[in-house]
Amino acid sequence: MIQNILEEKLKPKAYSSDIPSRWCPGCGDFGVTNALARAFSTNQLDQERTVIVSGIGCSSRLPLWMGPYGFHTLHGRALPVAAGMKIAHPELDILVTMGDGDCFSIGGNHYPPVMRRNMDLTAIVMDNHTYGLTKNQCSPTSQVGYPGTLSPVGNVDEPMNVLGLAVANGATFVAQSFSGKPKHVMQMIEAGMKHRGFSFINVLSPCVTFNKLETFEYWKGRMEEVPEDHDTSDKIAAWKLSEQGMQGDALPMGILYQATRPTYEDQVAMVKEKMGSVPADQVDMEAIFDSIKPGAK
Amino acid sequence: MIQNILEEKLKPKAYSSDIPSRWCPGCGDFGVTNALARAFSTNQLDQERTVIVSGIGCSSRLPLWMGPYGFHTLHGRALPVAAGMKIAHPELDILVTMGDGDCFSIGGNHYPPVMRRNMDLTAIVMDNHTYGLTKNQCSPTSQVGYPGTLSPVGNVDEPMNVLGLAVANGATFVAQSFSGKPKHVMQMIEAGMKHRGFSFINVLSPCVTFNKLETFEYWKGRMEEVPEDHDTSDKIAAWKLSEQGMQGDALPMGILYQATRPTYEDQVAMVKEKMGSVPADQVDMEAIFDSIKPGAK
Amino acid sequence: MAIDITIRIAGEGGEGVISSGDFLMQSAASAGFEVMTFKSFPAEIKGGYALSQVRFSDDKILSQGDGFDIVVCFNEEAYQINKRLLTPGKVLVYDGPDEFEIEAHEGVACYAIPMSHIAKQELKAYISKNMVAMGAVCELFGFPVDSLRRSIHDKFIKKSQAIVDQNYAALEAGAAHVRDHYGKDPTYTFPEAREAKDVIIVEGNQAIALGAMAAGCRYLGAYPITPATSVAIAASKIFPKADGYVYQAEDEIAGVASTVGASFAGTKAMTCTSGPGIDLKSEMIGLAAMAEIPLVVADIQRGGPSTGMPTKHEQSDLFMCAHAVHGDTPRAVLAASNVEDCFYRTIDAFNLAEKYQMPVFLLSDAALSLQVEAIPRPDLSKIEIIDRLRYQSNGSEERYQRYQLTDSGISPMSHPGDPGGTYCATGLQHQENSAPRTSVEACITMDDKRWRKIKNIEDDIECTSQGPEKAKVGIISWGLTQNAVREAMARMLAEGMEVAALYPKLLYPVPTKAVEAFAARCDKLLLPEANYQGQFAQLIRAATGIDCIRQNIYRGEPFIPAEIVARVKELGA
Amino acid sequence: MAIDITIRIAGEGGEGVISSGDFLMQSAASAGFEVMTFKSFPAEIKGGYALSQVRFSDDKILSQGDGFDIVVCFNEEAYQINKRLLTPGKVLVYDGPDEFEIEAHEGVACYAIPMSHIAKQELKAYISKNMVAMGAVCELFGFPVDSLRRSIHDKFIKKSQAIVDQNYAALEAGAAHVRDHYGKDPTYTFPEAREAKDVIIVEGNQAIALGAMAAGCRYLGAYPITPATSVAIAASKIFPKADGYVYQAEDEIAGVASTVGASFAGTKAMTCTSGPGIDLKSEMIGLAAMAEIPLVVADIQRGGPSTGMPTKHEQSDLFMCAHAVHGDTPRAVLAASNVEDCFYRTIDAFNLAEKYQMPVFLLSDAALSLQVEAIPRPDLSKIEIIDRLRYQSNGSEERYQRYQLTDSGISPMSHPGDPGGTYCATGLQHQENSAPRTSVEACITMDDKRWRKIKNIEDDIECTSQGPEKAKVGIISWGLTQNAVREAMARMLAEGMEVAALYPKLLYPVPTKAVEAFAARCDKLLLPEANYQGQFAQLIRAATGIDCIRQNIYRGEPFIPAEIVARVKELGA
Ligand SMILES: Cc1ncc(C[n+]2csc(CCOP(=O)(O)OP(=O)(O)O)c2C)c(N)n1
Ligand SMILES: Cc1ncc(C[n+]2csc(CCOP(=O)(O)OP(=O)(O)O)c2C)c(N)n1
Ligand code: SF4
Ligand code: SF4
Ligand SMILES: [Mg+2]
Ligand SMILES: [Mg+2]
Repeated sequence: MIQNILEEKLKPKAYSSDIPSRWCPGCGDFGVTNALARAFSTNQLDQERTVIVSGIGCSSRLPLWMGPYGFHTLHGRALPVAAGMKIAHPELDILVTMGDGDCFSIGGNHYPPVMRRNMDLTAIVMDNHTYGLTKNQCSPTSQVGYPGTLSPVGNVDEPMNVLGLAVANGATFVAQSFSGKPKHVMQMIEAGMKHRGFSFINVLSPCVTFNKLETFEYWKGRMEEVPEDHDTSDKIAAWKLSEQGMQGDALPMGILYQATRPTYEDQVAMVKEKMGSVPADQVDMEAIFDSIKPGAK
Repeated sequence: MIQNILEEKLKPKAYSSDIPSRWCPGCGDFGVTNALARAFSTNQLDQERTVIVSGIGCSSRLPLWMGPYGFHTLHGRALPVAAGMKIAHPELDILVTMGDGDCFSIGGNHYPPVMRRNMDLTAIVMDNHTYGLTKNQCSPTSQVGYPGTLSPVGNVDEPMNVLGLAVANGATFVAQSFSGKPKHVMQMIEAGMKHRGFSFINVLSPCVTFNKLETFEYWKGRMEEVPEDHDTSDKIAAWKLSEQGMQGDALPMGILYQATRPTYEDQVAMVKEKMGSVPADQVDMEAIFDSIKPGAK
Repeated sequence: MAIDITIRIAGEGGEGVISSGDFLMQSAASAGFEVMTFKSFPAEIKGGYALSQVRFSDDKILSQGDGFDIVVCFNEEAYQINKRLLTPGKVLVYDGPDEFEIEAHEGVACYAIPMSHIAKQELKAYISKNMVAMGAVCELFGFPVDSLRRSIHDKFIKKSQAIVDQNYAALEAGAAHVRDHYGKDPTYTFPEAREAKDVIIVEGNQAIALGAMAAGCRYLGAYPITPATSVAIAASKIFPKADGYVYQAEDEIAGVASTVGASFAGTKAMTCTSGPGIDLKSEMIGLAAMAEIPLVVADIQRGGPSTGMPTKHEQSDLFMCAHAVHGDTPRAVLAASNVEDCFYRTIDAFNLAEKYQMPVFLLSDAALSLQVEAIPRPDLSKIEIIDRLRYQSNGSEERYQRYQLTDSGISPMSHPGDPGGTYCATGLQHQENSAPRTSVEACITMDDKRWRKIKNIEDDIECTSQGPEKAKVGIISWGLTQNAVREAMARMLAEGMEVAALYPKLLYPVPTKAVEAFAARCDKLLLPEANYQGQFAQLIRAATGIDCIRQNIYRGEPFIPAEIVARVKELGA
Repeated sequence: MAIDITIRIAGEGGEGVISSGDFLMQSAASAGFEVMTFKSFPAEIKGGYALSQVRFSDDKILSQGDGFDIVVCFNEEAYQINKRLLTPGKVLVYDGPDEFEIEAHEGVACYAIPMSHIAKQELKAYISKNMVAMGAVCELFGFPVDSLRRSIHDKFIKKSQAIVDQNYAALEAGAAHVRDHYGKDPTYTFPEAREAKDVIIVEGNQAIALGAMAAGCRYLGAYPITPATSVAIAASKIFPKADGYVYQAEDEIAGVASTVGASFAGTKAMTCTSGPGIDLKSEMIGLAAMAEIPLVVADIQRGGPSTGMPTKHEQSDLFMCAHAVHGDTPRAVLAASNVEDCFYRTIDAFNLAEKYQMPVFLLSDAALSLQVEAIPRPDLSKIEIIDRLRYQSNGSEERYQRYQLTDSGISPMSHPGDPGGTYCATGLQHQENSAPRTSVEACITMDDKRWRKIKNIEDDIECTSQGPEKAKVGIISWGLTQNAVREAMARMLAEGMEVAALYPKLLYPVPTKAVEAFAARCDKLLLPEANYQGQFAQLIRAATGIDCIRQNIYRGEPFIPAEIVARVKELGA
């Protein structure tokens, strides 16, 4: 019986909540959800010590359907919510799942600092090159000409090179995947979760309802595994690979960049140590009061 | 008499307002102000068709002391205010003057889109590697260890590579200067204003009151003119130069990157043309009503 | 014979519920009827219960009514949700008899139309299920099928003639089923089409964009958010025709910031959003107030708090619009109650913003945003448009005083490009020439100036009332709730009840004189509003001391006339 | 002899005005006196008129008083600004006789001390000008120079003994000048130093950080902004000593977002900011209300609107704190009136936030943020600390209901790491198990639940009053204004006037019972507050219908007791 329960825990299904998912049939985000559940299952993740934080968007509904603790926050604000959570509770495993509008448009002020600070978070963007939940406006990753509802003659903006910017902003793990290849997505998530420091995984994830151009088919033919000889420790090489992807017909799939440097949590621990930290409940308030008595130095 | 007035207009002094400036004596921002006035003067700028937009900070007080139209907006919001102004009034020359906290921290969601969209604005950051007006907190450009008042054991964050990020975000003119070399600042501003598209000029500008490390002296010894043979059309070369500057002892001075692509105003004009635009006051509202009559197609 | 029929179509989102309603509405309007729609669906893109309701009438339609006369249920969930409303005299049309079973409903005519079956088996196109249902409806109630066919043609001909034909076939299959099994329904019959009136068919949010255009607005900066996006979409289709532009900004802050920038430079400009967006925009709205820059902010309210219920009706952003933004920040708040109002109140909003050089909120809501009505074609020659007071240099050397202290508090404004008009706008406390200043005198004179401007703002916007000079109960309402009140009033006055109603358009500053005068007419005051806290009731009490009896609903749906009538009766009118 | 002396130091910012006041305060507190400071300076870093004032007394000091007894003017501007206050009995010490000329002031003892000259010429260190002035002050009024020397030593010894000696020399030079030219001033004399009381010397914002620490707060996420930054600075010096952290975020939104994240995960957490920051944070504050996450938000108010006057006093953020955030968003607002209050009200704020799992605002302001007082050392054993109600799994397989409907409306909360406690918090309308839901029933029950929680919140926070059971005038005040009222009350009661005062700490929800009971005691009610709109007066009227006579100032400075007394007298008490 106990054996059964344990075995049950190992299956991906055990990592779902009992809230039924509500995406359009065929939505690319299902692939990501399944990959996530499989990654959890493979690692026998303790879902009670794991939090999935998201913003607002179709994709950001993900934590509602998943078994771990979750926080479906506000549009664009998943990363800073996760940052505070991680600083205060470094013992938690925290994943952050976002949409492209969520992370790169309204949330665009929040990924650079967590990347630069190398917070130990795993961020997954379900990038469908559109705003799904608000019914099809251009996102920063939409192609030129994309028929967003607020672009009467089609998108006029160059799309954003999100992989290159992640490298430039200091993320220490930068990868791309495609929800049409759930096994690859799973591998990237596993690698990202294993990585100490900020992991950024951009998953191309078709919006079957609105994005009639970039379908599963379309992307399938355009994904290209990162070459074997690519040096993942070389920022410039990673940047070049990302720029090449912007041409549209050789979208890199795999790890573009990976590096090691102290995490923000390491820094926080160092600050506390330097300041002589004691456990939270053992603080000596009287000593603090003594230090501000009249005549105290 | 008229002759006198004209000649007067040519002098930099004519580009000041009658509001007395209120920076600490010796503040680096004076150098930027003077360079700006000289650039205006050299180009005999029509200050009645020019707007200087700023955020909030010591540096952002600049438009208050200058002669053109000005808008001292909110902390971090100078660029989107300027963007709307430029879209609605492409005939205006618009400069945007900001501080490092203003542009790169709270304003960090606003420079990527205007760079990517290549709006024809000239942005000048007075980068003192600290928050002057709020009395010395770390900014995204502060050095590791910098004694910001909210960093009890000194700054723990890697500083941001603002030049590299400007290139990565799609600015079509990226330069750096130093307020200890006002003539160079003036040259960069002139070149930036002449450039069609988004110009980003980072000016290292000492905060003599709080930043006791990065003084005029300190920076003077560390600035290095961009090499003659540097190819300003090469993004990767620009990126490398910027990374090299992050080592701290060869801060590039000059134009790192320059490119030509359509400005956002060009795109807006194209959209209007495609939609059969007429002048604002000649619109045929009746035709619009006709199009939504019952049975209209 | 005068008709007044409401058809509700209910089913799963994505099955053509909404488009069916739209076709019915379009064709009825073409056939010369008055129309008004009501729609409700979940925030998710697909699935979930969706409802589209169309009311048709010969006379002006005041509200969505109390419910429906005819309900068309596309699936069992729709039936389960609506069955309790099937009182005698109503008609049920449903996907039967095989898809699901229905209970016995006394006095209710029930028509089983195998919509799914016909679509799947006969037409081999499940997607045309809704057209089968519409065909049945036309046949049952004599709905003008020609105009329905015309609407369908116009919509689908862009795709292909084949698709048009497929839809025609589905219509015909539904009609045939009725002919074969039932014949005409005896209770409800549409009269012949008559000549179309001189109306335009407009959706709530579209009316805001049209009103803005008519007011001279040529810039809209916004970030998408339900249920406000469609204001921007409508504007994006018309502004660029007149040298204007709609800018999709990176976030709400940039949306409003760019709007303030455009207005500073001389272009009438607006932003639109819903509650969460106002939260984010509020700092910039305060800057517009301080720097005295005209700004129109349309807030299409949704269910709160927080992300709340993005597609649901609620009137709970009034407190925020009246009191958000730190400091003593002058502003005005207007609310639209129906589609026509969306047009005219938007113009009012621009007029107030321009006249007083300050931010003005225009409130609408999720239900009104989608409401479609055939409204009289606006007579542009009768609409007053106010522009900001402009500075004219007299050529002297005197420095321009942007914030000149005047009796009205209004100071002439210059735009970049104006000779002699240079100044630097700022959100810091300042003196007349715009230089920052925090002296005691500067604070007092400038605060006084900014508030002096709107001392008499109440006089700018008419506040209408209805009913006898003396009433037992007086109803004060705002926004969409006014529609339910209007219809309730029509019924109650017809019954001879002593009841009156006040219909404020300007909500804040509270129209104190109008409220006090109205209160003097009534023994009791009732204030129905769709929020928890009684927000307008509290603002009225704060401003006048008058305490209204409150009727608050917070269920994600608008008021219906019947509940207003019931409450007024309880109060003894 | 009991003393009560106020010394004002005025001059150009950057000339040591503020530090002189701090030294006087520190040394007076060490010498066993009660002390309270008041400071005011421009937002610019250097230059502009600055003022630092210290009140010394044997007894508890209630407010900053009506003005000064002794003014030390470092330059002519300072003299020009203060000269109209030089009424008979006051003392002027100034940088004379050569730097600038003074007018004749009847009954005012004027001492010309050539501070600049001595500093420049004798000491060759212009920077020690303020110490010359302090030396003169000590000598003139018998101020305990030993304790001043000690304070100077402790501050500067970190730099070098030479700097200490330079300051000593300046002190002595100033004293010598007085000895040579004037001797002791006859009007004001400090008594001997006595034993120091069991006090701590705390600045307003520092007290908030200490209160947070005592309440168990271990996380503060914020973005710098005047005048709130010093809360975060004080916290950054103590939180990390107890495994806590202060996070300087990239902007205000991230500051509060990270705080909500930390609190969700189980750490008591706060953010601090000033008005513009609340504007930006408001959306996230709404999320905390909807997702029911405890959150404390300290708002250190400054002069508004917009960027306004960052370093000036105003009480104009109350409307915002009560009503900002779209939707019907429950929250509470507390205000601190003095330094001790900053400590205890912060603890109250955490207790309410934790008890009700919702956002709680704590209001302070620019003047109070800088106010330094010697306050009784808090007795931690007497302070009640409330923690959130925690979920305890009973090990069964039942799914945890995060938003369980309870009688109190409060639902047990789990933290990541708690077995059996997984759920997904959301800002969408939801049902008990936290799944999003927009049914009519979900809306109603959940809105009711969230508001039910705080139905009796008034009972949690005592609302004190003062004065006779029946009074001609009752004064209701809040925040820093309460200090001026307390001192005014002491004077008026001493005069035998029939006046009472109510001192609410909880401002919103309005403590209706306390206000109504107080109103019943008083013939007239007066509500002085430092804002234009009469914000608390309006909230009280909205909640109770009671209309207070309003006394509003909006000049960037706090009330002084005399103007309250004058107004009460006008009202006939
Ligand atoms: C503050 C705020 N602004 C706007 C919205 C409306 N909104 C919800 S989701 C969304 C964008 C969705 O796009 P994306 O992030 O790419 O997610 P997707 O739906 O495509 O997965 C927007 C604009 C919101 N909920 N809150
Ligand atoms: C919304 C908001 N947040 C914070 C502030 C406070 N503030 C004013 S200036 C400033 C930073 C100044 O640093 P920087 O932009 O580098 O300009 P500098 O003063 O160094 O020139 C801050 C945090 C503000 N005015 N508004
Ligand atoms: S709208 Fe697009 S992104 Fe959203 S659920 Fe449907 S397919 Fe997925
Ligand atoms: S504080 Fe620094 S940046 Fe600000 S005016 Fe002074 S020197 Fe310049
Ligand atoms: Mg998307
Ligand atoms: Mg700076």
